[in-house]
Amino acid sequence: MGIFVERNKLTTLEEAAKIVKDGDIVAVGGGLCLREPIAMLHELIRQGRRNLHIVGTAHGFDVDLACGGGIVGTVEETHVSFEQDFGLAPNYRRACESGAVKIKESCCNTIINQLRAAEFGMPFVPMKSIKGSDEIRFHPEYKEFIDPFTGKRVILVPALEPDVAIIHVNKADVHGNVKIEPPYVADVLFMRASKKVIITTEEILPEEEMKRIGPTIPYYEITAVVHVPFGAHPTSCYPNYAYDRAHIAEYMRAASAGPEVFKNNYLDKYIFGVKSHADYIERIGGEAKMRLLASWKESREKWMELFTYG
Amino acid sequence: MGIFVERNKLTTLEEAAKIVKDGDIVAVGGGLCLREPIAMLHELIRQGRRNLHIVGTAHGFDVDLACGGGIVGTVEETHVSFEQDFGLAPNYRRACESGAVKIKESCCNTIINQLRAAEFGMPFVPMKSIKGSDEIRFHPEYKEFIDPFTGKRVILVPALEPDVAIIHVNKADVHGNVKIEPPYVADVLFMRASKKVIITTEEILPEEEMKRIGPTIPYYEITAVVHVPFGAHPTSCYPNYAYDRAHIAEYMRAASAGPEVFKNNYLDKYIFGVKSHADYIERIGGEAKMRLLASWKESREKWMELFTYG
Amino acid sequence: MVNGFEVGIDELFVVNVARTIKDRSTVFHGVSSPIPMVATYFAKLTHAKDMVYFGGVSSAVDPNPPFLPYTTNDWVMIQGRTAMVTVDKIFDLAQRGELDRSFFSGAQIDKYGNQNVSLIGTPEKCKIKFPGGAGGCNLSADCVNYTIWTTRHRVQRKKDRAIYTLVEKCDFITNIGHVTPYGSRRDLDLVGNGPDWVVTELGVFDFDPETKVMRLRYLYPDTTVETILENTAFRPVIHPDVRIMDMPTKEEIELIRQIDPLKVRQLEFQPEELRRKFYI
Amino acid sequence: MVNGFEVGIDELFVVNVARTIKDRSTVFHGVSSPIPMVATYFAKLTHAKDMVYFGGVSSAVDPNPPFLPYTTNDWVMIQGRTAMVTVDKIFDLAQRGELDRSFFSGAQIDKYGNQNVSLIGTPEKCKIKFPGGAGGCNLSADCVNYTIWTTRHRVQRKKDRAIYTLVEKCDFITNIGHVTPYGSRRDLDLVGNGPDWVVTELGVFDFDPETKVMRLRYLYPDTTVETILENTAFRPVIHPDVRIMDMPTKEEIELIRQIDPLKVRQLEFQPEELRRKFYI
Repeated sequence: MGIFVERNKLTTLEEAAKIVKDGDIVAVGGGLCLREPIAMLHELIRQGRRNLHIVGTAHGFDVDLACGGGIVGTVEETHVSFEQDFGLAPNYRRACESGAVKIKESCCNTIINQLRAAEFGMPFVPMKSIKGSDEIRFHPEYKEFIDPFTGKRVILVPALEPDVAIIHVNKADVHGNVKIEPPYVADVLFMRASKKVIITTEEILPEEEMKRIGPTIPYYEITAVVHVPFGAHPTSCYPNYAYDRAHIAEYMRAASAGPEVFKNNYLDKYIFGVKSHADYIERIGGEAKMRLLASWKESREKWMELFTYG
Repeated sequence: MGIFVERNKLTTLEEAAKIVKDGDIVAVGGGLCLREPIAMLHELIRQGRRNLHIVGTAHGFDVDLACGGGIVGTVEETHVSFEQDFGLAPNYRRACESGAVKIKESCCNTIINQLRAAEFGMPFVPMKSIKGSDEIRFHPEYKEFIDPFTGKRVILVPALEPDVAIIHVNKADVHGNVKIEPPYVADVLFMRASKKVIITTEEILPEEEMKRIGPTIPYYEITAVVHVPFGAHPTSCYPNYAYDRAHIAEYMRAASAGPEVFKNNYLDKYIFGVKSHADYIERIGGEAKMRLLASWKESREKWMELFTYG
Repeated sequence: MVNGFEVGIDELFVVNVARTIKDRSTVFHGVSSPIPMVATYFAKLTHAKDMVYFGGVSSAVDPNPPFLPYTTNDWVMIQGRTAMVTVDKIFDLAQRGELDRSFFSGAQIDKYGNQNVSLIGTPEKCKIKFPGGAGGCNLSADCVNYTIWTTRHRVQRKKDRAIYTLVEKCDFITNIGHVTPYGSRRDLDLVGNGPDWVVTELGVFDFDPETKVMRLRYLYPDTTVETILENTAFRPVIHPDVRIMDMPTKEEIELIRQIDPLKVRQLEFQPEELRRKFYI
Repeated sequence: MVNGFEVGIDELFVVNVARTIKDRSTVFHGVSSPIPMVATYFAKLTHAKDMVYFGGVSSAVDPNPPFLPYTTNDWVMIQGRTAMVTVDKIFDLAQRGELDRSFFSGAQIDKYGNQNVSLIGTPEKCKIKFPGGAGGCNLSADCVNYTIWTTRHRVQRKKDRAIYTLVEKCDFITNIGHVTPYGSRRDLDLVGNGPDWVVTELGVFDFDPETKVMRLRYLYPDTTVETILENTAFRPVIHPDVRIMDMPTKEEIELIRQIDPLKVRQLEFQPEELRRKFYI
């Protein structure tokens, strides 16, 4: 919710991050190991944002990093892990188990339909599921209701309108027209349901070129545009790069060793100690690394190798 | 609602039309002068289908023809006219004013959200509008409700699940994967919300080619596929053809002159008296006409001419 | 003979409707809306360049149509666009309170701005069927504001009766104005603020802030308060400072002629109205 | 030494899960589901060629991934697809009653098939946090049926306690089985029919039609009813005709190895379980 008509929305990570306020409900784009807005999370961690209420579906690196970086107050995701690859999310678990973050866990279709309600201007929508699950214990706001059309029990879930969505995309123009490659995960929903939308983009296109290819989301939904090549690293942003499994392995070693090690070996090294996103890219391996991560398209074998290195 | 996995769904107009039963709720695709499934309506008229409950948003030629052809029992559209071009819809008005069809008029966002409810498996959704309008007099099924989250008045509208959607599309493969050019109007919603979906298509693509361009709707939503080039005539199916204004003018002359003239001068000539859709195309001007209607892309002047002839 | 550049009633009317559009706003026109179609595109090209322009139900964002067509759902209306959305997204904007303006009309328009586009009679026994409101019932409730227009303000005097478009009370309310028999907009918890301008071929109205009754603000060079009163079945509020509307510039009129070579802007007028000419 | 073609527990397990999939059905596997990921693609290539195959949250329809990856939301999983949908469309199918099967697991699984993927403790005071159910709470309610799988059936005996996965009662119910403290599926007006198969590394279960308690149907060549009872915290129903499961063919196992060169199918197993081999 919010209409943005400025002709040039191009700004810096630093300025764009200021749109996110302490305590905001923040929709974090991408999911699991795909197209998460990591550069923007770095900036929010650097700026010391606090008590963010993070919403999303099935996520991993982003939420774990945000928890480890100390910017999270509430987690309203449906799943946080590194899947079959590295398993449980160390910072996230610690934050939940220490009480540092409030757990408001949800389920994918519930979140999706709460976002849809916000997108559609509906105050709530009915769901046939949820009943019988203890997930209602995370959500005292849900209302039980008898559907007047069928007499059956449904759960009314309220519209979920994030204050800000932060989304990494493939292409954008300075007006804010956005092109995303599938899978969209919940990103299109996030952009339409949120009051403000900050995008980081791999590439800035001329407006005429964007018109030609047809934007996934039109400019008026977008608040700010930041040009951040490799802005999703170490998650993937295909076709540009696969996920950086070696980097995530390094992350996992630091995160699993406890908060102090994580601070010293990861946050200081890759977030607090870097001068810019370009500097970050240098630290994680620079051009050689980015070439390696782009090698997935060369052959099945090269692609498989990216799943085994690290 | 309905999952269709048959590998080859290709059939004839005659067979496909049998999927539509007397009394069915039928979603008719396209809208106003664009991509309406006219060839399928011809077949339903020829087969003498009765008492159909037609749903849609803003329509014109299709609904007027269906009313004139005697197949309609209830109209749940939001608008039926020939717009600024030819104005009021003669057969539709006669049918409403004589009581031959039941008027269940609705509004675009209401219909859209009722279809969404069906698509999403929700029994109903809340709307903030409708209140204050006499459109509730067409819809005793709506329920007033106080939103428990905000305390405000909303209207609960039930899911609308058509028995069959009939949609004309640009491209399909025999498996049922469908490609539509924008604007989609409500067609994608119709295909997802309806129990069965019959499509007529300008073109049949090899499955590999369809994969390459990416279907708008995947095969499992589609019940039957009929190859009918010019199947939307006299409405437009861009990029193949613009609307046939001269033909619509002829139609309007017949329809405005009363039911007998309409039967003799239009239905007999173009529907009951034709042997096949190819025969119909011959009668309306054959290849020369279709070339003319494709001439819109040659220049602005050619395109404008198509809006003035007839 | 009058000297000067000739302006048709249709062109002046388009300008009046365009003036209700603000820059940096979101604007949509519906079906069967030739004048709003021309006015919206005209505004986008002139004083409202940063408008988010939804060019009808074909639902292109900021199209640049090569000409304006006779039907709103034609590929003409998606040419030169910035983006496509599906039409439901426009209705979503409205229910979210983010669609700033649309345009509605009616065979009957009452003093509170309610409009009848549905029928005379009842749903069960319909005497006269109008085309239906398309998106009007929802959008008239949801849009931040909307413009009412009609080119049929002038009463039609038949042998035995007078047929008014501007009536005391609509036989059937399709699109809602400020006050309905079901209550006011506030009573009904509606999203939008209702119609703020009414443009007719005889004058331009807003609504009295107190009574919510239509209030005369501007006249054409060839109309008077008496013209309005004669042709209106209810007693409109007369603004203390009623004046003749400002004339557009020559350049504006030339632009209208350029974007609308098929003259869709004239389709809604009775032939005798089109004889009305103004000079700048 | 045993003669014959060697089959790993991981491969046999994949086949057991694949056998719960019917041809011409709609099937989706969620996140963190390596075995269902392999099993579903395997079924699509063998006995369920007309399955509508949603390959994980990347939500491609009928993909042909060049290999199976370590994360379900990777471009690998959208290669060779027939179509893309957005993931919400899969959940819609489910709530409409049209998603025939999915696959769920849990750190705790109780006798009625309820699963805990959320936490030990309470939402306010969480002792152990699990990853969360992703789509499981909704889909376990909505899917026509679903398969429960776990590779951790075997009890872990620690110094002071025994940790069971198959428990009498879950500490927290994330995904619902047949009967919950809130009522049965019928009481709750749920869309789906609940879990119909439970595949573990020790056996294969369905549910007793009367009591809705897990019922042992098949054993591995190296497990017995006693193995099951020792490793299960509740008393499962024992089907009168419990038998050793049928072995897959050599061709089937070779196909699994071909589609899963990264051996994601092994990731869920404890190293000692992977030593279990079978011969055909």
